Amino acid sequence: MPIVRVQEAEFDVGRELDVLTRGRTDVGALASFVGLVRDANEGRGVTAMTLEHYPGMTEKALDDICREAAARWDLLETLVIHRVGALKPGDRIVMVGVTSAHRGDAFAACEFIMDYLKTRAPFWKKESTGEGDRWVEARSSDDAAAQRWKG
Amino acid sequence: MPIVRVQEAEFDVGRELDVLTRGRTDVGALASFVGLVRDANEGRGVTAMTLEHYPGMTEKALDDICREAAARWDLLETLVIHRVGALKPGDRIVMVGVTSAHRGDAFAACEFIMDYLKTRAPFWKKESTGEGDRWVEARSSDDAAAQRWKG
Amino acid sequence: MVTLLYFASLRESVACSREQVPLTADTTTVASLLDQLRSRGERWAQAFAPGKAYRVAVNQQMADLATPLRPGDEVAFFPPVTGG
Amino acid sequence: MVTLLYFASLRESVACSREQVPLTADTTTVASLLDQLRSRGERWAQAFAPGKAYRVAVNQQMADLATPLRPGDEVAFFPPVTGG
Repeated sequence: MPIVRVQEAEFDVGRELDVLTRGRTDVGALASFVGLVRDANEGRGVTAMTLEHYPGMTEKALDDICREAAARWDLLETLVIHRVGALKPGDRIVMVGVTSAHRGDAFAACEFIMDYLKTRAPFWKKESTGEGDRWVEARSSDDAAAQRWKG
Repeated sequence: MPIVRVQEAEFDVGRELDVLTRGRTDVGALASFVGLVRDANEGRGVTAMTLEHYPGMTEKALDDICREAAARWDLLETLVIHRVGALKPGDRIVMVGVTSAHRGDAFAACEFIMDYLKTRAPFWKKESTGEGDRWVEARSSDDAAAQRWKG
Repeated sequence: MVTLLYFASLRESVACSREQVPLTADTTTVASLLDQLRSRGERWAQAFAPGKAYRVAVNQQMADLATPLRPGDEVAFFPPVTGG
Repeated sequence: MVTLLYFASLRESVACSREQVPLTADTTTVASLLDQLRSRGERWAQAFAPGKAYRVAVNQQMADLATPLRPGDEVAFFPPVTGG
């Protein structure tokens, strides 16, 4: 049962990861990822960011992605937390955690979830730069990253 | 400059990861891995584990592996903490953390470091099972995992 | 009736985030709904012009032009996603 | 003199964790040092028998049979590693 949360509030990475392993002795591997707001994107300075999403569909999409990962690899738990609303450089945006008996499964599933999240979960970023606000455009490199799992 | 620690004491994953990103606004991606003692290995129940290492060489080997990762990918920081001594099922053995501007680099470097650590860092596990103690044998799957980075 | 939702840059382009429209005999698929929206005027025609990158979801599942519409459906239009 | 270290199952097999041995005219490489160790008797010959999986490090860097030895070197023998 994937753990999926979409929230404005900051999250505590260590505490969230602890939940995935605490009291268990069958976890051999915990792979995780945290995405953060950078102060620069495509050469422009970024002073703030707003994340819009599609409530309802977002949670479903993240849940589907986790379930697809669990169908592909031998996993114990999957966790995705994604923030929305106003963020600033250095803030955490997203975290993914995956547990498995073995590291290969945990690594692959964690990267798969991030790649699919980047192309399938309905979030949109608007950046504030010195030149005003602009919607971040989707990147073809993200499409390519998601595409390679199709093979 | 890689952060490398070999220690008997438990480590706090969240606190260690925080150190890699705190006060920075250039980190876009933090990939991490935690390896834990499982209560079963190759069909045998494991009740305890002892980790022996080669003091001095261990730290050098881990440092070399991190530097090799930093030469291959565009990284900001790398961290490896590995425990030695007496451990029990559910205990954390190792953690790796890698920061980068971009997630592809962070994921690849984190997995690379674990694969190389598994084949090049002088640690040895001895498991206690219902049938007595035994040294864990090296796995050909770990050699294969390290080998694929040679390509 | 179907509920239409617009997100992000597309929401700003059409200056609308949510509306309800009747489902007529001519609007049985996403494609025909889009034709109806484009006929509203320049702003709408441009937002959904051929070659514009936008995505459609029906009842919170990714959909395409051929996806059929039924009364009560929730249809969302948005640009390619950029989360994570 | 060179310092020899033994780890893990190999340490248990030879019942020794650390010793100092003189570097003779015959022990100029890891290979010749191993010949000398094997000549100590059954226990040593078996621990370093051909086909046994063991690794060698000289001065804390992975080495091989051809690696030359110099006075003061630290030579370590151990099984394939199993950390992580």
